[in-house]
Amino acid sequence: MQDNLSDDHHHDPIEEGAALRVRALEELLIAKGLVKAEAIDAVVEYYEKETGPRNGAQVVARAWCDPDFKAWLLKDGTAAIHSMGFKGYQGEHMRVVENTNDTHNIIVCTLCSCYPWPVLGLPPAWYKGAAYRARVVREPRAVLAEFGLDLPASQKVRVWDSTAEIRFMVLPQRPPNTGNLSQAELADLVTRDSMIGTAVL
Amino acid sequence: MQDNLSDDHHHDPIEEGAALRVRALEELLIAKGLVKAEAIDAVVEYYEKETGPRNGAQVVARAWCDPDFKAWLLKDGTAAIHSMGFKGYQGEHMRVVENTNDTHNIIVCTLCSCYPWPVLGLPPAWYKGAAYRARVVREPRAVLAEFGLDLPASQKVRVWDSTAEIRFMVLPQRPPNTGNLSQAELADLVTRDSMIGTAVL
Amino acid sequence: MDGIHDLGGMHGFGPIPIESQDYRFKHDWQRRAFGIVQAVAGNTPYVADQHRYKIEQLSATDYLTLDYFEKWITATSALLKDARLVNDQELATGQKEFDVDLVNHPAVSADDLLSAMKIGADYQFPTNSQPQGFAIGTRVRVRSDSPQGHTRVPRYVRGKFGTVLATEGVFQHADSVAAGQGRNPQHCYLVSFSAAELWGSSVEQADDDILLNLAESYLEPM
Amino acid sequence: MDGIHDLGGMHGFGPIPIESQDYRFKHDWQRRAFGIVQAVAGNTPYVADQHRYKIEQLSATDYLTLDYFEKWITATSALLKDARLVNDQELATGQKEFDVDLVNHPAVSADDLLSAMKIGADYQFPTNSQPQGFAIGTRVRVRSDSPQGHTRVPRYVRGKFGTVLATEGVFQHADSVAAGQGRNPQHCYLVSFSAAELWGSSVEQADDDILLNLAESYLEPM
Repeated sequence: MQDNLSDDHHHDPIEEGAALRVRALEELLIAKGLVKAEAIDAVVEYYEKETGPRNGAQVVARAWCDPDFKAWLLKDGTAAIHSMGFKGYQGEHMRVVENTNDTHNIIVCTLCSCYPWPVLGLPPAWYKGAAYRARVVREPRAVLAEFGLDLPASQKVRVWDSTAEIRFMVLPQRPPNTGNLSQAELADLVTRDSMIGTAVL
Repeated sequence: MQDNLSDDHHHDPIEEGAALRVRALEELLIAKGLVKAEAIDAVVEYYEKETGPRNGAQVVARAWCDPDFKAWLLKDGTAAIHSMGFKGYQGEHMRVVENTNDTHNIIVCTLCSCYPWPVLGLPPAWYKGAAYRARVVREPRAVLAEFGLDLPASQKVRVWDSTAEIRFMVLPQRPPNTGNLSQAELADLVTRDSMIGTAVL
Repeated sequence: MDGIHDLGGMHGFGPIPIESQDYRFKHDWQRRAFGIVQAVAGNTPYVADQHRYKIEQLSATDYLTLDYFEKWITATSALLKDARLVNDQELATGQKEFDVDLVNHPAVSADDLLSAMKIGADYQFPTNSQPQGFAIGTRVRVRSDSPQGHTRVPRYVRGKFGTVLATEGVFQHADSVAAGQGRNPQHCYLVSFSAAELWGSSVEQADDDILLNLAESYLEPM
Repeated sequence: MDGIHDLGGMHGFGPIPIESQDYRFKHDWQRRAFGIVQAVAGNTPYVADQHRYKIEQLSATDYLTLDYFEKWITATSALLKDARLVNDQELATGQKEFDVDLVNHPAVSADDLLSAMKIGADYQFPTNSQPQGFAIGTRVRVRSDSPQGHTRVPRYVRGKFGTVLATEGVFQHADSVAAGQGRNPQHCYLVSFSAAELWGSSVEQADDDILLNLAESYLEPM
């Protein structure tokens, strides 16, 4: 995934312009003493390597295994998730919504790109793009079909548009025939998209 | 105002692309027998030279001079305007709205660029542009101020958005101290913008 | 279709470019484009709402950046293609590749085109041919319907309350015509909305009015 | 602000580019851009709603065509300029032209930045610190207000009727904060809208729901 300016130069002059601009800004801010390069390194590494959907997967697996935790998670998502250490920016206030046979949940931010960073990491580009944001509140079933998920009409869809400080996360249904798996093994089954609501397990 | 491809080439490559494309389409349609160049010539000449705001100005001046005509114009704009020979495409159904000391009218088409061709000719580019269409229904007074027209709060603004087959035209107020002018002289005073509503006389 | 063309009420488009855009044609190719669109409308055939719908389907970026008459030409090219009178290859090169049925699609003469323009398009039906659902003075709400296809209800009045000031008579329905579903004639009303109803506390002056012509099926009783 | 960023419900954006855009960073400069935005937020200072508002003020074409992280950098540059920490010339060249007050705008260390990110931003106030105007179960209408400035009410719920499902507590108000008018704390509600109310007869499935968090001042009683 790493690339550099000369790579950009070969395949996309627009990217090159943005790359030059970011480099100029970083150099300027460092020269002015407003930013430290190692702080940039640290925050990027933190969000690329230390947060991400594995955190959310642990929350989900625990909810599947521990009814009391699940009840707490659905009643006070913020406290239950913070108790596992998954807290911080864009995860200060959490509401967890449970998929059932009757209801399928899906999250979006139509106005920008709000997303629960501490449990899911940073959002994929499609989540931030115009097509997903425009369409999922109007035609969630058509959008889900593009993700390969065809929901029966009997299952209600609830679309959660992240318009304030609360971030949403979907608690997917536990897959069948997983009664013999450990909580850690269950966590390995949980995908990012299942916690966005664009997939089921 | 005439220019050609080599002119375009010097000042605007985007215009050049459009020009080439239009030329290619015209040549194709002529080669296929679907269009005659003289029909294009004729319709352009008609809308540039034979229709235009001088038509609307004659309607306005007559309404100022003839109370019966004015009453008819405001009651059945279509019939009154057609009776003067100003009819045809984009003027099949007309509603004329009268400016008074109490009310100022202004027309727009937020969805595309509907405009009363037989009485006003073809619209200016700003009428078709995003800024006018976006703003005039929300902040007509701010828009009018950009046209140099500051309306008192005591004068109600009515914005007419052309969303169906009916085309609107504003009947401006007769300027003061014009009692001695002939109908033809009065018509000379009537501007296009006064019949759109972005100016007064 | 709730596309970028539905600009009414949007912020972010800056001042009106009055001086720099006080022209009807700036370039001769715009004149030709305008003429082509009029000259083939009758023999393709297409009507204004079909042409508008093609423009609405441009990408939002194209819609905002292409010249007005380039959008017209793009829409007309698409309609000619739909009618199988031209193909992509021809449009790309300007070179004819196949003959068309000129008996059913005859080129219009200059005289006939001018006559047609001077007559106009009659989309009206007898006023008593359809039931009039709303009396003058009635309070109505604009339905929330927002079809994928062409429609003539701007977003900024969707779900809003207004007053019927007049009926304009019975007309073909733009949504139906653009969708190729027939003329579906119905009453068209003049509906008045207060600026306060449309823009709330951010209104410029609360008692100003905005008036639109809206078809019967766009409205519901309050 | 009813800008192009308010995309909910718009037509014309095509299929979701799932496969081609299933990445968080595609280029290293995007990583650096992300990091810069986080690293200077605290010492500039600015909060998310100010950053969002700068992005909303991009031209519609830029909004739709620029890379996501280029938009972020553009917004951050504008906020740094507003704070008089950089000027246009510096942004254009990347060359420093003047010194800034580093006592009041100290560069954050890696450790302090990570700590701050792990703590997050607290925009909440005690729940009983403000009156709660709407009880759970109440039917409400979203106000028509559509300010020129930043707001967190999408157009697609404007004027629509919904049901209060929960209160989320008291938070600072995004509109006020972005406008530099103080924190204006108020209750934030979870409001449910039926798909039928939002999209009318063009709805995909009438009894699906759309849920939003909306501030007290965005709502009025039914």
